Amino acid sequence: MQTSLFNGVLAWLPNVQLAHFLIVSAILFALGLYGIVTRRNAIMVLMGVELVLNAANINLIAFSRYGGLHASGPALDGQVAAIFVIILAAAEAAIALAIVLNIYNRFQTVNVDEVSSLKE
Amino acid sequence: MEFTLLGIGILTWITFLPVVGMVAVLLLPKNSKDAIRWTSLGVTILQVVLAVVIYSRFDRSLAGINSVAGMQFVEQGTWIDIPSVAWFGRVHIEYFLGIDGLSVVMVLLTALVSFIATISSWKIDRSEKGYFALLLLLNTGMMGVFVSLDFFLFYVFWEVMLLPMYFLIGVWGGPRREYAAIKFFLYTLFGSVLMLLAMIALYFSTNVYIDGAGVIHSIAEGTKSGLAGLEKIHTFNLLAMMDPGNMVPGSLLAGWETSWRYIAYVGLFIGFAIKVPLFPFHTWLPDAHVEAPTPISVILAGVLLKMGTYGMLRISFPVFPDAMLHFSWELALLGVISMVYGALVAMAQTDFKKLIAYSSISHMGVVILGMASMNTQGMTGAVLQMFNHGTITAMLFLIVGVIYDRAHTRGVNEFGGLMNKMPRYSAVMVIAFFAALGLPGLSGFISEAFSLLGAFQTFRTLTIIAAVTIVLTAGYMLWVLQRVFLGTLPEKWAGLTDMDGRETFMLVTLAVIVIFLGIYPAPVLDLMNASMNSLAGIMQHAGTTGMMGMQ
Amino acid sequence: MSADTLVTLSLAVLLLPLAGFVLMMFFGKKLPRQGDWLETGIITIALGIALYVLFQKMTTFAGEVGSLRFTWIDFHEVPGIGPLKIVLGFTIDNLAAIMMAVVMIISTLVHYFSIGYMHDDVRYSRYFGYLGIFTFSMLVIVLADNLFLLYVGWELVGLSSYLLIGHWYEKKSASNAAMKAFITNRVGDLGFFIGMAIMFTTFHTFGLTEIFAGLQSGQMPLGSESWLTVAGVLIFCGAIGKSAQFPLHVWLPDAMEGPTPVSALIHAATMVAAGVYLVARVFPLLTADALMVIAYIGLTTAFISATIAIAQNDIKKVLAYSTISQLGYMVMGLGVGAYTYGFMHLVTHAMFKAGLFLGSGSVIHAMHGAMHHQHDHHTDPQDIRNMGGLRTKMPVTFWAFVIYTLAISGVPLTSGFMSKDGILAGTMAFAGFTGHTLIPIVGFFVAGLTAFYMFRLVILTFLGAHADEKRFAHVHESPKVMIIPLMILAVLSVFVFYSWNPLDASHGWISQALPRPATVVPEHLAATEAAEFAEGVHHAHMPAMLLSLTVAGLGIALAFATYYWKKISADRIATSLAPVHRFLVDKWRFDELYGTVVVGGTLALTRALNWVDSKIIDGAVNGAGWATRGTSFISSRFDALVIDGIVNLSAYLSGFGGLVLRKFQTGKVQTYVLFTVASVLVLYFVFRMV
Amino acid sequence: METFDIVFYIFATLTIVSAFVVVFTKNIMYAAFSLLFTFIGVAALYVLLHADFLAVTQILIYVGGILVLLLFGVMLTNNVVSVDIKTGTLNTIPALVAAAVIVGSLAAVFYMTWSTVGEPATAPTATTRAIGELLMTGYALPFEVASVVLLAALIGAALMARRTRKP
Amino acid sequence: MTDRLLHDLALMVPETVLTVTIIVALVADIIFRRSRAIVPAIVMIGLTVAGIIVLGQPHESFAIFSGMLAVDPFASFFKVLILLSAILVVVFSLGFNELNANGRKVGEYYVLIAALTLGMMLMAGANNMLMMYLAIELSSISSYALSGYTREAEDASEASLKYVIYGALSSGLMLYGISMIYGLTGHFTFSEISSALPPVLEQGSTASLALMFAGLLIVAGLGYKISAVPFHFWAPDVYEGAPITITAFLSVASKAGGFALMIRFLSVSFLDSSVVTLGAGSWAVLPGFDWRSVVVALSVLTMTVGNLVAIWQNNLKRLLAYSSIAHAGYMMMGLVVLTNEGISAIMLYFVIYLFMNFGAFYIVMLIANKIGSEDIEDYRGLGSRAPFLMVALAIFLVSLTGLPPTAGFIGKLYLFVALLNSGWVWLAVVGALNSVIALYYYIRVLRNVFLRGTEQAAAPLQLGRLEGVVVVLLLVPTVLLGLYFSPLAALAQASTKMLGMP
Repeated sequence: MQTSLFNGVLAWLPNVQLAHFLIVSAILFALGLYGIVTRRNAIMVLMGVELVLNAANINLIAFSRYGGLHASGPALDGQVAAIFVIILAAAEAAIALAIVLNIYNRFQTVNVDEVSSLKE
Repeated sequence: MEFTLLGIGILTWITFLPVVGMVAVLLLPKNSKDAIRWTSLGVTILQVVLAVVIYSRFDRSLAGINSVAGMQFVEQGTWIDIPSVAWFGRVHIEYFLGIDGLSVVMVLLTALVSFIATISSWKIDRSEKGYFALLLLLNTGMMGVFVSLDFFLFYVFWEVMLLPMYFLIGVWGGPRREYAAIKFFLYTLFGSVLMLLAMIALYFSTNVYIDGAGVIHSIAEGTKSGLAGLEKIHTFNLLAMMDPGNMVPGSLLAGWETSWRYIAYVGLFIGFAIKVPLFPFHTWLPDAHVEAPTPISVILAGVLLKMGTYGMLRISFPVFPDAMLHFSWELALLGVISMVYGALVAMAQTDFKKLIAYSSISHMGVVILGMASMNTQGMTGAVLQMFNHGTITAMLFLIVGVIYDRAHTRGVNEFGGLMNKMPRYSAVMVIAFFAALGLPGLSGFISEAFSLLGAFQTFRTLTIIAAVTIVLTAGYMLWVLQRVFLGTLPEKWAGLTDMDGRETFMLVTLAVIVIFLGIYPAPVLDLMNASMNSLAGIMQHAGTTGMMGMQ
Repeated sequence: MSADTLVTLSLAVLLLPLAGFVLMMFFGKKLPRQGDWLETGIITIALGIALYVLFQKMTTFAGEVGSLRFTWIDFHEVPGIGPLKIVLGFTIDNLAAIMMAVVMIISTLVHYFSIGYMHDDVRYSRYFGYLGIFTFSMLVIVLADNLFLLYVGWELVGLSSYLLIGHWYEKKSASNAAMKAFITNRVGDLGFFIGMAIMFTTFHTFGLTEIFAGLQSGQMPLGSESWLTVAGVLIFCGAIGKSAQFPLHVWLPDAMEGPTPVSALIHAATMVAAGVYLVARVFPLLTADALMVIAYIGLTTAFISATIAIAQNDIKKVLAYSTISQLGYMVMGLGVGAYTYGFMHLVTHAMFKAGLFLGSGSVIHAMHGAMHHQHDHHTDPQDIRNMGGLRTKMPVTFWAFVIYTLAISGVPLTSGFMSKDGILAGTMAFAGFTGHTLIPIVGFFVAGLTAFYMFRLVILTFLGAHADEKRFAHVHESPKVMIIPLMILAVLSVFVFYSWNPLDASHGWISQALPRPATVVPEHLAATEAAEFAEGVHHAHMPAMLLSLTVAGLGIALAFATYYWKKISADRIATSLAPVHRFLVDKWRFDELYGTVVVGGTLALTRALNWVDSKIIDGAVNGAGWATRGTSFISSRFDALVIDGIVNLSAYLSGFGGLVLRKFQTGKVQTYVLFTVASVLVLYFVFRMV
Repeated sequence: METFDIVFYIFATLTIVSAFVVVFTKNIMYAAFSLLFTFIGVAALYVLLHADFLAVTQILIYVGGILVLLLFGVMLTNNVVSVDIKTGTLNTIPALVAAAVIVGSLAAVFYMTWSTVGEPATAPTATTRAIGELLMTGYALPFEVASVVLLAALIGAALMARRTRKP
Repeated sequence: MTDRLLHDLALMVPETVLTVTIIVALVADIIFRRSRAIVPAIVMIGLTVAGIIVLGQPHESFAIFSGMLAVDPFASFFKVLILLSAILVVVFSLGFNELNANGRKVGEYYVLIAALTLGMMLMAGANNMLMMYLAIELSSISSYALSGYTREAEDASEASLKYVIYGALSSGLMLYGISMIYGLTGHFTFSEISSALPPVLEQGSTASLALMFAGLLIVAGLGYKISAVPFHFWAPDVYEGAPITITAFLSVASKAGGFALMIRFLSVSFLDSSVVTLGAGSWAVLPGFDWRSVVVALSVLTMTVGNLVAIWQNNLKRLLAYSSIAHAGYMMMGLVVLTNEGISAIMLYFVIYLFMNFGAFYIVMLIANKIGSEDIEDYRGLGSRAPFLMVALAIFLVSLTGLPPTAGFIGKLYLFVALLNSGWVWLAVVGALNSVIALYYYIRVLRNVFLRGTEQAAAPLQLGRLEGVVVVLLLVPTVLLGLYFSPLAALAQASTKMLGMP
């Protein structure tokens, strides 16, 4: 019974293809953006940024694997690019956290929306 | 006609002398006020001397307008020359000065009015250094506009005036000077950006050949000579733009009576009309005049307004004869509206200066109507009116200035009976007022009469409506005269003194010119006659034969 | 010596007064006696030359026309026209010679009279200077051989008239009157100018000879015959203004604010007659229709002003209306085609009307002196009700005045009889030819009215008893310098100077010298041909004379019956016809009508436009307060900025736009992110659809 | 339906659910830990895509580096003694709409565009060596630039995080 | 292989010099802890040397490091601009009180400036999407730190926070776009994208949707760099909060790099090489992603919003921030026409913009040094207190407005020329009207300076000799290029040669 249900669900789910990875990536991307826009805590905003970067990486690697629409077939460029993205994500996270710490020292808060004295 | 000093052409001298003066003024210490004043005055006197030289050496038989051979005191050289690359044609901008009958009148006027305005600035008592430096820069801008024959150069001079004017009104003006200054600036800039676009469009629609020595040849000429060593370029040369043979086939403004040509014409027109100012673009003028210090009002009314009408005659007419003919009725209509409207609104004013300002709108309407007639009489009248309005309105503003200096008010209703108290002043004033209302024997009459006579030939109904201003002008002018000078002197003005020597000198100089030209206008008319005939010929030719005939 | 020499001499006459003007303006005050001798002397010399010219013209050069022309402006080869020159010139023909003499005679006499009349005026020298410029301007009109110079002179006399009416400009009424005169005249000039423009547009010349020649060759103004009539009427508009014809007659009575000698010179004898002179000058180009208009305008003027004159009490006002009426006569005379008599009336009228004014000046001078003696500054020295019985005190003035009055009333043996009779005969002939019988009927009626009100004036002023005995004691005859001109003018009002036959002027030298000029308009447009018309006049002569004598006699008799013998009570008539009387006293309410409709209308329009200009046109561009205040969320800062003076409509919109756009800059970075993401999506969907 | 698919769905679900927790939880510590699972889920997806080296790198750098960094940040900026580690939200509604639109349109685009791409013909090989070679040849320049970026980040981070006396 | 590498390296010398400079400066900063002058000196030397080398590079196009980087006249032009700005910023910084106050250590500051410069130079040359991303990140990360450098100031801290969040988001968006384009074409290099796209687009219409989405995401990332509306939100706040030297640097050099990159990316990647009928210097865009319309929209939005909001500013720094946004809008117009003419107009504009904008910022900095305020209201009466500086400010602002005879006019003229020559009349009109609006807020500053005096007569402000020299150095080109611009225009025209372009 249990197994048949499981099998039924699996049967209903289509075979995994490139588009599946891409859709996961799209969801992560949207969630990341959502996080950036909605979270007041600066660190959580940064988490949102990481989600966006991960989404992009999934794309890069998926395309690297499936070869995309172009005729040339799989290539490793996407993976190499993903490595750089990870590196830069780290760099960015580092400086961003430093800045957040500085903000915390200045304002005693890490709520982004409270740091809004520069405006019209 | 050539005339050079130290190897530099006289037009360059007369244009850039003020810049030299400005540098000198800037180098003088702030406290040596008299030195600053005398330097400025010296420069303008030199300009007058140069203007006299130009006048005496000017060949009255040459027409100019659209032929470089007819231009006089020509200085033509390369200013900017950027070699072409594969995809971008050579950019060649000329330093091209020259005058014909149309511009020589304006050059004389500018020299004269600048001279008078400098004398009139003697009493400026705040930041003299800045004031005179700006005044001289303004002077260069005005002179430059009238001697440039390259659109680019023209535009540069045109814009150069804006900033000095802004500061001259804004710093040394009346209580609402900031408002007036920014209004002036924004209006004029709005007009000039449209002009800029029209200018660029014209640039791309005009082709000429340039030879190895950097000399421009028209397409027809170049083709005839066999094209050896010639390169085809676009040009800002105004005279080249006037030749339909130089049109680039298929370019934006190519062809005849096309919508793009009309649009470009209208853009150009708005740029000029704001300066004139023509109804409904006139509202900056009353504010600017009221707030400006007297010498600046004199320059504003005396020279700056003429730049609009000059621009139309110099550029709009010969470059866009088709559009000009197409819109001539509308142009005349706006001129008539300005005339009547300006006169009516002037009548309602109680501020002496504002009244004169509106009268300027009315009088400049005459110029527009006259030039819209497209015939020699009308255009001659219009150009003469430009000159005469320059002198007469300068007088009127000086008159206002004299009384304002003494009484610190300009309300016409606050005065009365000044005729007894200030006889010399009153005498000059009567001359100025009657000249303004077009009394025969004074210069204003002749120009108005010929403008209207010319206009009548083309637009009967409009001219008849316009002629009503003859009555209206008399009405408001005499009314002011009555309120200010006739009647009895109010007690509070018992202490007023008559004009001093400086004021008398300025006003009498102008009055003499006004009377002389009123009786015998030929000295000025002869200067421009050939050019006006030529311009009228171009317009009529365009009207009768269309584009084919132009080529 | 040739006819052209006469022109040269005339130019001397022309320029002498101008020289006088310049000298008086610059040096007058510094000269002994403030220079009156200088100006008067100059004028006297000019008079001498003018009379010499007239004599020579009438005798030696009877048939010749002298002219002097010069190119004033040369337009060279004008596109569409060909060579174009503005040639101006002066000419001396019979018309001009006679007119010049008249102007100079009156002018000289007025100069002398003024020495007495104005002797303690504050601006004595300036006054003489103004007389000089007036004389000059008037002579420009007289001598001009072209429309342009005519127009120039036309405006210049307007100027001098303005200056002289406003001579006592401390008085508000004087400066008002001066303004009114100038502006009203300009209305007429407007028509003149347009008429001139029509001619110039067609013939490219202002010269009358050339225009006549052009018309004769069949070229029509602006290519149509109706424009010819229109042009004629428009040029006549100038005359309407200057000669105070209906409907522009309103300025002349007010012009009496000027010194009385000025009234005599300008507003009675010469300047106002310039209109008549103009019509005479352009007579050949007037079509029958134009002449008809002219005749009716003259008629209307004559009638209206005669009726008004009856009800006036100010001595000068009566004379002023009488002047208008007589000018109407002249215009009517020209209109019906009685060219010769119309112009002759101008001459004769100039003499006796100048005399009347100078006489009244003498009276006013006396009254003023007497009142001054009594320290009476309230009584009006010009009101005839305050006069009476002056005959005994001022005999010379009285007798001169009587002669003038007889002349204006058209009593035989006077100059006025001859000319007026000629005009009336002309109207009858005209009626005979065209059937417009109203013209002679009203003409005769007005003749009667003229006799009536003029004698009313004489009776009330000089006969009967004086209103105030005490004052009467102080009334004196005027000094010699004043009464001699009166005498001269009285003499000149006698028939002998114009024709040896007191009953028929048709063989007098003026009539001979001024035959009606041949018309240049096409035959089917022209009025009755000159010879035919002369025939008609000849036939109408006798009945006209008898009729005019009858009505003049009736008028005089009625005046005596009413005011001398008091058989008829003027007051009773006035009361019983109160509305009519009131209407006449109020001068047919023209001033009120114009004041409300024309002046009031214009002023209302100016105020309205001023409002429009500052509020709407400027406001539209300028963003006036209403636009701002209406928009609720715009802060007070915006208003402050408006006052700071920034915002024109574009700037208003810009400012508004800026304000809205600023709202996006919240300072919250996550909001920025949201906007950015949203923008990308919007762009995506927009471009997806495109 | 193969094992591959099952594994994919499991890890895809893990990734997405944990990501949801990251952005929706109020507690910052929960968020941080959920992020860990997201990273692991993503790494698993990399494995499914035969990007073994990447998967390892992901775990190493993200989990070992970035996440730790974030946790440090959390520690340093939150007063751990008090329980003030919850965080508020803002712009939720518009953000939700925007996110939904993004997911919708992106998924549609992805599905329509790439659904035709089938399983790659070439057999998967080990990638580490190949990547290494690429980094030393074709991608040498980015590699070097990345080092400069890291250097700059280092300087910047040190600078910004340095404790200064308060003004 | 080695030859190839050496050849590539030889073309990379300027960037290498800068990298070395960074390291040397860092070491020197550690060694000479006391000296405040040694690091700026080293950086200055490094920048100058790099600049000289760039100037000496061959006037040809090369693709180096497997097409990662382009070395061509186009890139060199922007590199020179960037290096010149960097040198000016170093000079400015030396005299900037706020930066040098409280004995603050400034070594890292200059090192970061060098790193930022390097990032921007790479942006100018990037020929590959990965390089594009890296270069942008390098410059971003450096500028995050720099904008918060005076971090005891709340403004600066806030600026850096906003900058980092917005910047991270933008680079995230861009990266996502890059990944999608990679998915479509399988390439990162611009020219290969261009050649791979046509067959891809033929496969189905949805590919163009993906391309459009990706393109917009990348444009968002690039738009953030050049602060084009609606990707500009960070700019006003960061510009206001950051140290003024950095604001000036960002508003000029960062934009220059961004523009270079944007022009190269858009024109090379989406070049339709099948269209050969166009005249010389023109090119066509591939169907699928109509980036030209996007740029038109952004351009109009950018200049209009920048100008309209600038009207309301009271802080001069912030006003100049908006003004620089508006200027980005003007410059984008040059990209619309798809001709080399438009590109050269942008380049010309940038040179002029460099002088006038730096001039304005420098004077604002000097005044802030003296009176401690950037508020326009506090500029009242400065016309009499510091006449020379204020006249110079007037000239810079007039030039920014674009009035002759200043250089700003020539810049605008060239843009309008390019537009009208291609028939974009309406866009030219919009641009022209915008410059009228711009006049208003520039003149508002001058109004306070010259037209409104302070009540009490304040003492004149003293100007150092060096400061005067710097002002004059900026002033001279601003005026001179307005009167004689042949060499500059010729240079700009000659420098439009871009790798991968016809």
